Amino acid sequence: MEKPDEKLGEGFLSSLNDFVPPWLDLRSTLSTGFFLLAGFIAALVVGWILFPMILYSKQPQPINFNHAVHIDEESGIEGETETEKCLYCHEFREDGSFAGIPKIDKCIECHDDPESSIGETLEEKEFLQNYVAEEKEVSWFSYYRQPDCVYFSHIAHVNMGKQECFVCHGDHGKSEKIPVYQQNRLTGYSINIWGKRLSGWKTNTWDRMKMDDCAECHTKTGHEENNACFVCHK
Amino acid sequence: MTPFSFEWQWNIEYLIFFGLLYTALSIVGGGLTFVAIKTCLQLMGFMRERHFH
Amino acid sequence: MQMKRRNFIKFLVGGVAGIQLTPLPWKFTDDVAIWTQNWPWVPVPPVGAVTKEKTVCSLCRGACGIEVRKIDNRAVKIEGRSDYPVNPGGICPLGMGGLQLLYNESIRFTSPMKRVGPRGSGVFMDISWDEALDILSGRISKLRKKGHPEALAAIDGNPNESTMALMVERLLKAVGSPNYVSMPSVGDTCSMVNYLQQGTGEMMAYDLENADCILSFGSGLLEGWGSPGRVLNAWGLWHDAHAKEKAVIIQVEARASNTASKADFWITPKPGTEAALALGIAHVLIKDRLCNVSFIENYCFGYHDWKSLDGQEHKGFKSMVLDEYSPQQVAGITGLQADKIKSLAHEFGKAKAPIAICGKGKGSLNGSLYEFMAIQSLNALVGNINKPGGVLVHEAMPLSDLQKLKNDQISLRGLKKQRLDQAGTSKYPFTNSLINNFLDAILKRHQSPVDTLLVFKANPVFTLPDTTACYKALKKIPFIVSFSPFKDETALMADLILPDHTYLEKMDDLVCPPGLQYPFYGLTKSVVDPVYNTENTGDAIIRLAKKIGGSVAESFQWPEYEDVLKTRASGLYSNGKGLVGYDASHPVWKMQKAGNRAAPDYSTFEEMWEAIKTGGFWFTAKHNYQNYSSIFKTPSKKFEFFSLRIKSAIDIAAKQKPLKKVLKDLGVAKNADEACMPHYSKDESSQDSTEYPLFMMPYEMINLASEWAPNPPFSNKTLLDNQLRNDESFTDINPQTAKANDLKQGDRVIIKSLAGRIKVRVNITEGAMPGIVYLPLGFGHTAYDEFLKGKGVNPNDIITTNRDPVSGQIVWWNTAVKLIKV
Amino acid sequence: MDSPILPEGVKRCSLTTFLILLLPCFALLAWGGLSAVLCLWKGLNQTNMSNVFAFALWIVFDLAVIALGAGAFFTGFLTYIIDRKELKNIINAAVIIGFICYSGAMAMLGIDIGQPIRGWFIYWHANIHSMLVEVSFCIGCYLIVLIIEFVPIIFENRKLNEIKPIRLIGHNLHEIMAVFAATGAFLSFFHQGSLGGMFGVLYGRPFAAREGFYIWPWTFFLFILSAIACGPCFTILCTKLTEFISGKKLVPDNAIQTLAKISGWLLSFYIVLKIIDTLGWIYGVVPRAGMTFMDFYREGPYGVWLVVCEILICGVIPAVMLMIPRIRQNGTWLVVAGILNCTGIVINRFVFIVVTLAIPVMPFDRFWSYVPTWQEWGIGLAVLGYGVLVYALSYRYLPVFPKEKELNIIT
Amino acid sequence: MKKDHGHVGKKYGMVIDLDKCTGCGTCMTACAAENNVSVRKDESDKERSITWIQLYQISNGKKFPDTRYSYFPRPCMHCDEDGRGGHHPSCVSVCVASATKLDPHTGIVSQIYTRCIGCRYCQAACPFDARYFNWWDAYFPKEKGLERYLSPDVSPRMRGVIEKCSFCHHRLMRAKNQAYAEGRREIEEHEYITACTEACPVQAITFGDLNNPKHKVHELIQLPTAFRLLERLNTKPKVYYLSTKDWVRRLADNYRPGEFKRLSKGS
Repeated sequence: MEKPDEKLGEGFLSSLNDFVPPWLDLRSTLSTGFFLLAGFIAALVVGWILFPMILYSKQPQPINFNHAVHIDEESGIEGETETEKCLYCHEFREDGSFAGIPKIDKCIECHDDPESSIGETLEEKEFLQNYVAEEKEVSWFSYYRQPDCVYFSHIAHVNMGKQECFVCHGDHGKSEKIPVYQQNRLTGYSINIWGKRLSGWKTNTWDRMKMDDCAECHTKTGHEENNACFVCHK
Repeated sequence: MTPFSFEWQWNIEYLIFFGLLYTALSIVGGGLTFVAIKTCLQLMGFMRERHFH
Repeated sequence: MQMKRRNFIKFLVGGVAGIQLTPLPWKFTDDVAIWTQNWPWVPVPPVGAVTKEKTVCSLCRGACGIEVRKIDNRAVKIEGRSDYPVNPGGICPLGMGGLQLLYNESIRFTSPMKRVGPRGSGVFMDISWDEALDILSGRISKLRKKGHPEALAAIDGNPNESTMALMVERLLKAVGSPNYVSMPSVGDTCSMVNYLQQGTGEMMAYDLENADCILSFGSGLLEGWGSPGRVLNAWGLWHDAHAKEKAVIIQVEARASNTASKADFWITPKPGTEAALALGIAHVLIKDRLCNVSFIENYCFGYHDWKSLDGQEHKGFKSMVLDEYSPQQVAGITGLQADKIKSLAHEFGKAKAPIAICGKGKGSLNGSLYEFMAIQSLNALVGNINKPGGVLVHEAMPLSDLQKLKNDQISLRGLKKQRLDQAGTSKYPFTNSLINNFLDAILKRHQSPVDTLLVFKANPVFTLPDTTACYKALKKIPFIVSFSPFKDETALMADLILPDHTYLEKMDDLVCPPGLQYPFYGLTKSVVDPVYNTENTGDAIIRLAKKIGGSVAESFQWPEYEDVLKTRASGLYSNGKGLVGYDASHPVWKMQKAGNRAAPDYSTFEEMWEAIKTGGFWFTAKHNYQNYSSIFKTPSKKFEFFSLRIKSAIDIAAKQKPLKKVLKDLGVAKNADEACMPHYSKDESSQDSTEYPLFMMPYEMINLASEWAPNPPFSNKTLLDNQLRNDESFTDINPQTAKANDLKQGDRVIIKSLAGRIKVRVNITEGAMPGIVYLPLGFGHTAYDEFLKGKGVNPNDIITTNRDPVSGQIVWWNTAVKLIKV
Repeated sequence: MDSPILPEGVKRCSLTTFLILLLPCFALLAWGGLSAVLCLWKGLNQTNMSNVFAFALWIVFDLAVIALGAGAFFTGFLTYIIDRKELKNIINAAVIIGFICYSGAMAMLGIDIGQPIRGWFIYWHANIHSMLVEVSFCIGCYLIVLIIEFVPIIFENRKLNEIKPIRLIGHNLHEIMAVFAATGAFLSFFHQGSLGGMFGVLYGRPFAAREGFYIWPWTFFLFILSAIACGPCFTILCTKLTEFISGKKLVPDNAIQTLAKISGWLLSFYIVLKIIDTLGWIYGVVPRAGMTFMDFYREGPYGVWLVVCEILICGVIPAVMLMIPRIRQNGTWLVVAGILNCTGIVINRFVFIVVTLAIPVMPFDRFWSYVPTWQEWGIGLAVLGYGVLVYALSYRYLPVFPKEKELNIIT
Repeated sequence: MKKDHGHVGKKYGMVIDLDKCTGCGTCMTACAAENNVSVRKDESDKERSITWIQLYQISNGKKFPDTRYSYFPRPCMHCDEDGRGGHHPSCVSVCVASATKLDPHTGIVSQIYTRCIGCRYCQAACPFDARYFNWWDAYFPKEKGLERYLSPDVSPRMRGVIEKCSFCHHRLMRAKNQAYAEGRREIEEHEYITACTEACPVQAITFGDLNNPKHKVHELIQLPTAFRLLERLNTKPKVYYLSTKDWVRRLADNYRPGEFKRLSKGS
């Protein structure tokens, strides 16, 4: 009980006592305050720093993909608009469904010769060697895959709704390095869907892709009828 | 549900229902806060505690 | 101490307050909720590109067109297809559930296997295809070396007309065994009737869609008879609210089946007396002049009494019917009212295009020869043969023959041995194979005359009446090889498994679906890559033959099975009338009636073959109506009420033994003249009425697979809980029967016959005829997985097999039984 | 052994005896705990509920328990709002019983729903048209209120009361208890009514359905009435049972008599309305649905005896008994009347739930039967065990009955 | 019915011709296959097995040989708002978590499995027993590999939630996607039909927009033989039945003595 520094503190306290009204029990108030605050701060650390670290697993993509190079004005995919360029690889099938991350066949359309690379990066050579040459699919992690219960029609948004890709995907299409894939251990959601900003504040449309965000946009753009449950749920 | 939820509708039914709910919750919450503050003040000696018995 | 605890509590209070201001509690609450929405053990079907593959369903012989929806290489749904002639869009519930047979690993063989456990235990060991074929070819070669090639036998469930059946038969012949036994089917009886009465051994071709009166003798039009997709579609046409003239459907059946319930008239003769009813109707048709006199007089034989070349007087159909089958007499036999028979005959006789159709239930099991003849005679009486809306007569499918067999000395000697089943002898002069005789022959001898049995697309241990006998016989056979892709009861008894692909993984042909009114050739294809290490049995046979070597290998010179199919199909091309494309707005039955003039939609054989491979079908809608002077190939060149072929068979046999003995061997109870005509005679088994006062009728349901293919689990959803409850199936009995046996709804009861006993529960229903005990076919599997195994009982277990006269086929529709309350 | 924490000046049995007496409760809780684990781990297939009997034993328990727990809010209402001073002697018991009933019901609901982890969706994604949402909100809030009402009683424990902050919180809470009691009364009022509405609005189920006026305010008030008619009786029964077991007089007669009298009048009022309601239903809703009264009482175990039992034997008779002072002043008759009263309301809740679902509406549908599994009984009875345990602990360690000392002077 | 940009909203509905229906069960199988409905070992436990469309066998109750059976295929009725009292469908108004809703633009009653908390109040509310609770987790054991036929169009359900017929809503979305790919906003009548409609081998089921006079269903529901189940409960089903048989029609609702009006003179 009797620790030296506490004694020291006691001396300090007693000197302080001169300045406070006599009915205020300074010692017990301060000690109570100290422990309350300690608990409070510890909780903040746990909640804001430790918890997210534990919650998300990190998986690097099997190989880097440079989006910027592929849509480069000079050397990249040709196209009048950005959307058109995106759609070159992330295409629509005939039935209107969205192909998502392209299969290796799509890559081979351009990178047809495993021996000769188009660019000069080491990554491309590696890609040609490991995947193109063997016609092996790259096991990409998808940052934007919605859970199984969600039906999302890209064509309705891109072709009919004239939405730009960045509205939901941000500047992913201009990135030179694809980020590490972070997955929520509990839900299996990618951090890009919900988790980038734990505070819940959202500054960009692509910060979060939960149901409320979809609905918010539908409402804003006058498509409230698309907030009917079955439009997005299956 | 709060008025910030997209499912919220600004109509009379919602206002009555959630109005009553939040009123009840605020009364309860208010009562608890009152007791908490009062207790704190009493503990710190700002207020005299009344004695029962 | 006190202080510490209090401080800790303060710390906790601060922590609890603080944690509220972090995302932890809120996100955690949300995330665990999301976790429940994405439970890792709930499957997530992978997304992918949607494609659709067209093929033909071959779960039964119906050959309905199907379209398989795929996600990448995964089949996810089977749908009917509308660009297909047989079934415009609809299929049956079993076909709909086909993917559960493709993807259910617990009911499939995933690789060739050899038995390691005791027989029937289902314990096998994976082996390679080469090893498996080596084992079998070694065994066959050994038999041949020993000079007993006939000890190789095959039970084949492939339809007689199919290329696979030819392949199997060819293999046996090449090896040198006559013992090729096919599973009985209604086709056997139909083609026998057509052979005897019309001279061609073709299938019945009913122009149902154009008919306006259907008199069905127990045919389960709604229970899966014929091509289910086609017949059900016809049913829809008949009942279309917009149709100008609705067809009248008359169902003759002793049970309120769906067909009977939905028919316009439901007639309930005692089971087994249908022939008498048909002849009773014939009596009224003749007497009330409702016959087509010109057809009868010009194109029929044996209607009137006649005199043979040897001067002997013979009774004709007319006088036999008039003498013995008056409505009153028939009423006595069938238990119907005479007036009802009369009005029924008038309904039939006055229709413009009436058809009397035969084939009980799904029509997968054989029928009774004389009954079918009597029914076909009705069609002849009203002259509705080879006319639109009638029974059409076709030439054989224009498929090419395979190259001639090469036989060495061993095989020639083997082929000279008598068939074990005595088919084709004077006892069964018109029958191709008799599986029950075959099994009897094995049972009777001390040592099995069959050394190696090959089983193709058949599950006799389950589907044959009197399963116990079958099981015993199979147990005696030293070596059984199953080519089944499924772990069926028979396959579990096998020593070697050479698993076939399932129908969605293989190419095979389907020829002439039962009842269809136009020549049709269907081709299945591999819509998904084979899921397991299986092989098309056609290819396996070719490889096997090559391994056996010698003349056997020479008989199978094709590189692969598709070449065999192509060889056969080349005849379709040279026939020059067929179409491989189809426009749903011109159904074949309309095209045919309108006198189709369309030229073939291909110009070379290769083009035709490719079109068949993608589309899955070839058909011809050109038909030569009437043309009576040349279609009948009987000795009299006419439709024969009195079959001269039976007569000559009797005459020939009578040269060696007394006529009485001949008739007795044939199983005919009447005199020699009547033996040549359709007639009714009381069944032998119906005599033991004190010990076994009731009759058991097995029946078939459209939503319960009762043939070789197992039941897809989806169908279990469609079964009512008074058909199956937990693991118990029900017997339908009339309240009267229930009362007489002191039974209440749901009671458990033992049904006992001479062949065995089974335990079921009782469903009391007015849909059952008093005195009859009904049991559905398709329950009571002892193989497969929990969706099928041990559910209900198999009526085949207690069927006492009698023999149908002349054909020698099994009589499965009236087993004398008794009920014992449990 | 635990004497320092027992209330002052009262006699309690030894801790060992106490624990032995509570053994059945622990057994029930263990049984219930096992059942709960099974139901949560494996799912509701552990029960015999089905697509036909979507609501079953647990909901019957829930509704019954909530009706019986109505004593808390109603006594609170009488004590704090109407200011019936004599009821202060029984209010603690009423609050504890209420707390037990509501928390038990909530716990049972937590297991009853298929996705307990998503239970908060009711609050977050509420469909305000659903009566069950109203019920959940009110029960949820009211449970908070009950906890607030219960806490000062706990804080009155001798040992706890020595700690200053706790004592202060307890006192301060007590001081503004009227506010909470009023809120509680308001909330309970709504959910008791909504519970009736919950079934009245099932217009696809003619057995339960009421229309227009007959849902609001009729059924609504009918349910409130029935709850406040039996709640006080249940409180009386519980105190009587405590008195019987402890062999002491705990509550002055005037408190009991006030409650019994009010209960009697409310019950008689309720029963009159219920009879009118039944007649209105027989001649209104039922024929409109194309059915007859007897269609609902023909099948299986559901005969007309249910109606007779609910309205006559367990309605009219206890109502009359409780209204006549001479009868209700007799301890035995009071208990009999109380039991009948509570039974009647429980039957009413049972009928509203099980018969509603058991009677097929489609003419070609058939009757199904339902027998609960041991898991269902386990959880239902665990609430009983939990209740007895909490009540016994409270009685032992807390000054539940303020007059106990006065009425039982230890000599 | 809601006006949407000046034109009447869609109201998808179904007409089932009971005289044509043969009780074959293909609709049930097709539905289960289309919608990833789990099949359990014991499907004879009808109280707990899941059948979004269910065949009810009915009988005219007469003695042999006058007995007749017929069938009522019963999908979800997709009840509508009541014009009179403004009811929502009986299940929708009771759902606590807004997991089931009536879409005014299609008339389809949705069921969101991930929202459902499994309270089963909607089951209690539905007089047609069209709602099914997942008493077990979906049964697709790994060793069987049956999950390989699952369609990605419909999300498999977890245990503890309600599921029901959705009028194959995903087929509507599929048709819309196809239309969008072809640059159309509207879809044709034949482009969106349910799996059961498509599968019915006797064409007893017709599906379409009840509000659209060009659709066949619109014409069929005007027929004198058209009726609905339990019409007097006023749940406004969007599933209609056709039958000329009085005994069948009589079983569609609870009639009091003398109340039923015969359509034909015969039985």
